[in-house]
Amino acid sequence: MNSVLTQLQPSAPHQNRLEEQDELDRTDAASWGSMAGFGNLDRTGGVQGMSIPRVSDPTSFLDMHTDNMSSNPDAKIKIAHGTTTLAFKFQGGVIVAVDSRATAGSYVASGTVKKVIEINKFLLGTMAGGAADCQYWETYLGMQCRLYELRNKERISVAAASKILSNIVYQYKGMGLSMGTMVCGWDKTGPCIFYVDSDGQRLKGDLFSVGSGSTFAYGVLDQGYRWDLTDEEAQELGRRSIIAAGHRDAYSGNTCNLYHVKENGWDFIGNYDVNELWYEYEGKKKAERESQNAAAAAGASPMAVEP
Amino acid sequence: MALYHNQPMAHAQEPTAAPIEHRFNPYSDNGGSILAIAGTDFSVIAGDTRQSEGYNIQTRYARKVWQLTDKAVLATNGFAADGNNFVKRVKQRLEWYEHAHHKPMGLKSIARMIQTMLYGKRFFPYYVYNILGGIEEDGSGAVYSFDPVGSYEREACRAAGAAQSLIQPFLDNQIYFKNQQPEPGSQPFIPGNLPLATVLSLVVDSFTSATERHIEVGDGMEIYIVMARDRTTDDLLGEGKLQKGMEIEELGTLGEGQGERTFLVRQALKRD
Amino acid sequence: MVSKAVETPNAGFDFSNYARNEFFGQRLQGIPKATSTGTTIVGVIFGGGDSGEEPGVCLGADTRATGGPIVADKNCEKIHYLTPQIRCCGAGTAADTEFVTNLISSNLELHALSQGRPARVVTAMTMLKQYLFRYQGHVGAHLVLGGVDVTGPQLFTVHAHGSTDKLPYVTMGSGSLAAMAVFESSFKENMKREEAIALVSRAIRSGIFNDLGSGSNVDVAVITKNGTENLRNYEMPNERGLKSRNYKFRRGTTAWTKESIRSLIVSEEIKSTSGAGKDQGGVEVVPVPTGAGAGGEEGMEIDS
Amino acid sequence: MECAFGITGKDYVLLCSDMAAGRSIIRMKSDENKIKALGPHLAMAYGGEPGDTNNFAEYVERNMRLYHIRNHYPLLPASASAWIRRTLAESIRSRNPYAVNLLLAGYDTTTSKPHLYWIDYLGTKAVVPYAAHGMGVYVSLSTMDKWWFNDMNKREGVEVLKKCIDEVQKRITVHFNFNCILIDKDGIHNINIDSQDPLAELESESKAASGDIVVDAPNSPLDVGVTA
Amino acid sequence: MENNGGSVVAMIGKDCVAIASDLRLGNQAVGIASNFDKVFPVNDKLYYGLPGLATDVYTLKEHLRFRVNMYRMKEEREITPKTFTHLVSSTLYEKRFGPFFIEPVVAGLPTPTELDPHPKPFISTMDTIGCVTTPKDFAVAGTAADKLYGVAEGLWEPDLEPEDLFETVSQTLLNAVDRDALSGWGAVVHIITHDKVITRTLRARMD
Repeated sequence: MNSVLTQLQPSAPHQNRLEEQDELDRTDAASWGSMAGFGNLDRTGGVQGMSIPRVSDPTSFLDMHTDNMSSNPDAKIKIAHGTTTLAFKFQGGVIVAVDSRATAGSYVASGTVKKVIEINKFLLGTMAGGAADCQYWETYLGMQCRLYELRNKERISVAAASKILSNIVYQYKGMGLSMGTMVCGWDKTGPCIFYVDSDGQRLKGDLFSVGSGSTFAYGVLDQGYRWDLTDEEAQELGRRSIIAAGHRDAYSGNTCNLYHVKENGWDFIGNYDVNELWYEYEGKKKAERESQNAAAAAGASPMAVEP
Repeated sequence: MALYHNQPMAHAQEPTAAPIEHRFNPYSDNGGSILAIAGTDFSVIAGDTRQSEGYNIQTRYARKVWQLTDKAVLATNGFAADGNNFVKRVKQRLEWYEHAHHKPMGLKSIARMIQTMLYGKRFFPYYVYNILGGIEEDGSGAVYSFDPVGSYEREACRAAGAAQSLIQPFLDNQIYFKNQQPEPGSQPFIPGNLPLATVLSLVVDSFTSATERHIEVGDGMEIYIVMARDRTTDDLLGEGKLQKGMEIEELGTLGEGQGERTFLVRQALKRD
Repeated sequence: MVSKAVETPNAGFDFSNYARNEFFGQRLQGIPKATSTGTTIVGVIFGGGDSGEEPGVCLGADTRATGGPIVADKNCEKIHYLTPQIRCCGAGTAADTEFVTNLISSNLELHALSQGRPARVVTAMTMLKQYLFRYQGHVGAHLVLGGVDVTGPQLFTVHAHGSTDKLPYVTMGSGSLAAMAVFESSFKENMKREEAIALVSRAIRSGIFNDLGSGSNVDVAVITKNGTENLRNYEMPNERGLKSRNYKFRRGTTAWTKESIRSLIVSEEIKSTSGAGKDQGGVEVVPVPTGAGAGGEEGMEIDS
Repeated sequence: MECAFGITGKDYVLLCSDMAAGRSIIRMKSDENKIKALGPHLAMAYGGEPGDTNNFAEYVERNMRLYHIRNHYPLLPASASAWIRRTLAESIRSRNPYAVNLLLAGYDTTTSKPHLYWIDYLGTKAVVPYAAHGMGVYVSLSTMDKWWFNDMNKREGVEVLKKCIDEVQKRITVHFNFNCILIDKDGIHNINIDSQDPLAELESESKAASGDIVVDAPNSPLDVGVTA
Repeated sequence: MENNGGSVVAMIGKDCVAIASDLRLGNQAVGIASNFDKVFPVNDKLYYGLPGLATDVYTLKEHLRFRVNMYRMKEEREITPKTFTHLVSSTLYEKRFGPFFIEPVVAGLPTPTELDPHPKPFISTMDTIGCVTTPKDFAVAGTAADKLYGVAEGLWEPDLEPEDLFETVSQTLLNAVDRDALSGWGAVVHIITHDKVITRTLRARMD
């Protein structure tokens, strides 16, 4: 109970998996008594074994019935995906910007998804890949971080938090979890970003973008990024990059949520409609051009692209 | 307990006792559709009552919407067997909770519990789309929607099931006023504060439209209306407030009751 | 260099896209699903014997066409014309039933002209089965063929692979079991015409209500040696009621960025008439007597 | 693994392509020219299945040349794009299709407008102000979305192109060398996109040429510039 | 179909018809062009839309242009909406076993003739192999077809005047394509009346 390992670890997810097939079989504290209603968490706050189908190959079973790894797009059980998320460090802290679209096949299942998960006042996690995987494990991470605080009387570092998450998902490697997340925060070492995915990869870095639209976000982000951006410039760059990705990528868009992590915790900067901003940017571009032209006082005919 | 020796696949690939079908398929799709819309002090949760498989109607009356507590109603859609079982388990957990805490679980907590219950079967998912509607602690109407493995969010309206792609864009337009410019000089639209009568007629029209164009939707519909405590019921029970062919009944309180009231409106849909 | 894709081929199917689409199926996406008529179609022979009525054939069909689970057409026609006294109900791939019956109809017409007598139902049946057999079931037409010729009333089913049956009462399509249940329990030989229509429409209704692939209205056709009576939408048990709201938008609801108007009026000339004696204030009108034209619009004379 | 860009400006169009060629994981050549001049004011950047690419490019080039010889004037960009699209659309229906994606860039001397077409191996054609094929689609389209604007002058256009190339170099694991051309009213010009000031040469050339040499656009020789 | 995306909707009003399409041309998830109009005129009062695989849009459009011009030359009159529908239908069925990935939508106002002085507005749609349906209210096709069916079934009202029809068809299209990842990126609406054709580009979502 007190060993560091058991604290950092969920109580082994695979232990007794086959015996504990049925969550109803468990007459554990999680099901009734004072812990009733806390889902499949056990007394220590760990996760109890998840139910696995009694088949020889549960992974291919899952693959067959869900469109999880996009290996089987026609599967009945559609799990929401598609995303653009980004985070970068600069002199003023960390900017986290995400879109809000979730798609099931080509159907836009939601345009109001919160893809930034507020783990605690100093930690943010982003959501790309399976929505449930990110939501669930990052909420769980929030609990672990709180436990850490209670045990150690100090906030957990971003590195340690991301490591907990990474260790959890690594144990499920190959089972079909799909998650690409950035754990962002501010700790003793200053602003910090870790990229963690369901393969178990965990990378520390200054600038990341994750999701189907990430390449488009990079295209704007890289070209506008400097360490010494002002807060406003940095926020604008984050926003602009999400708009760029929302525009080009069919599976990203709707709105942009923007967060800024500073020394005393994160601030929610705002929620912006991708479309309204896109028209605003186009309008600005045109207006700038016109004022330039007016300055040059040269009446050039606009280039017409063939209808 | 060690980090590395416990490879997940090691367990999974062990031969099991019972002979296993080569392609084990425990899922079916039973059609139908559900939707929920939240108002300022009420919440409407509706579903059709047809249950089908392939081109066959299994029953013209299968419930998809369930009253959980005095302020929470859950609609399930997808694979009916999973759905029914899931509702049963949710109810059981709610019962346990009430025994332990001597109060019914709040809506927000039910939503979180549903997430953990769904995610507990992440590797053997319930093929169920859930929508939870009801009244929040603060008296506002709320709708929570879930995917089969438990990701969820609170929304003002949501359609799910076979006809979700037919109904949802219609609701976007009529509930969220998407793509509509406000009249010059008037206030911008605020979604989520439509009067109950409007919401009800939109629900009815959504289902009649879906019945026209989707073969798996029809037979009848059940609309649950959860009202915050002390809210007037004149706009529902008043003379001539209900459309022709609608039947209404009030569902009694499940526990001691805190003033929330739940009504059930039934209406027939086309049966072809 | 002139394209094969743009040339008009002479006749028959054109396979020029086939190889490409095969490749699509593997690489890019599934082949889109064609509209199908999930359909209930039926036919019975009636009359003759001691009914005292003209023997004939009564055919029936529902009117729903589906693409997957979506209703593509709520009121389509599934009873196709072949000759004045032969009709054919189609189930299966909608385009195939449409084009196969059209083709055979035209061949029957030519046949009738060359032979100098109306084609028989068996001839139609043979033409259909030979055509369908040639395509080995790839032309997805499942048919109920009925008509009256010199040999009396005839009723057949033709399957997509080319097999046929000759029976006094038949059903086809996804609702065939529901409809056959009605026939098996209530079919009688030598029914009266009205009885036959009632039975057919009951069978179709059974398909409409119990089979998801069938729906909407009942179409009936009654063929006797005196001719064919087409009872299109004989019953309409599934009319959509009034919507509970009116969804007309306020003008100006939709934002648009660009408009171009192409006027189709090259020149316009307005001749002022006083229009049924209506006084148009401020306009001095010289009434033009229009007289009663082809329509002879009485009561529209102009005051002089 | 390839990458091509096209960008239109006020009175010119830029076309840029990587120069890698190889088999499987091996790069056999890093200075292969994958832009072909199809006429005095027309060129295309092509990529796709090795073998198909060169053969198709030459097939198009010869046909454009033939048209020029027969009619004494070259096919205008719009017509050329229609012909190329049709050729690809027919080829995809044949037993041996050309798997070639291309960007077609041209300058219409009759209207003094630049044209750019995005065409893929299926015969899909899009008329676009700027476009990319290959790796560039994923990382640099948004770069162009952000920095491209109407009626850019040459310097501005080259700036945008440099940003795109920079982005590719930064984010794509393979290293690319690029070659680049610019088509304007005077025809096709080679641009050294890697140099500090890619337009310097072109500008000094046109300064020197201004006044005395008028480029006879329609009949200028076909082997201008880029075809190796 | 899903390769390039795109959707078309047509609706009948009072002495008018409307046909509208989105403007997206995509390459799977990536948007390539936002100016890809899928609706083309046949003559003054007859338009048609071709949602589907973009290469087939061009090929079929050119093919139909050829066929309509031949018809015009042979018959010395304009083709009617109904005849045009059958022309498209048989063109598609000819390729029954190697279809074009296109689901055409036709919308037109037939010109009054002596036999039929008050012809009704006409719309029709076909599946990829040419099965015609001629609805009395609206016709939809493309990747957002199911969404369009739902919205149109809810919003359509009979006997709309041209300006009202514009609102209804625009709202239908915009809200449907917003729920479809593969359609959108702009929209254009054509309202065909007896004396003019109004074409409007909508301020649609660009994500």
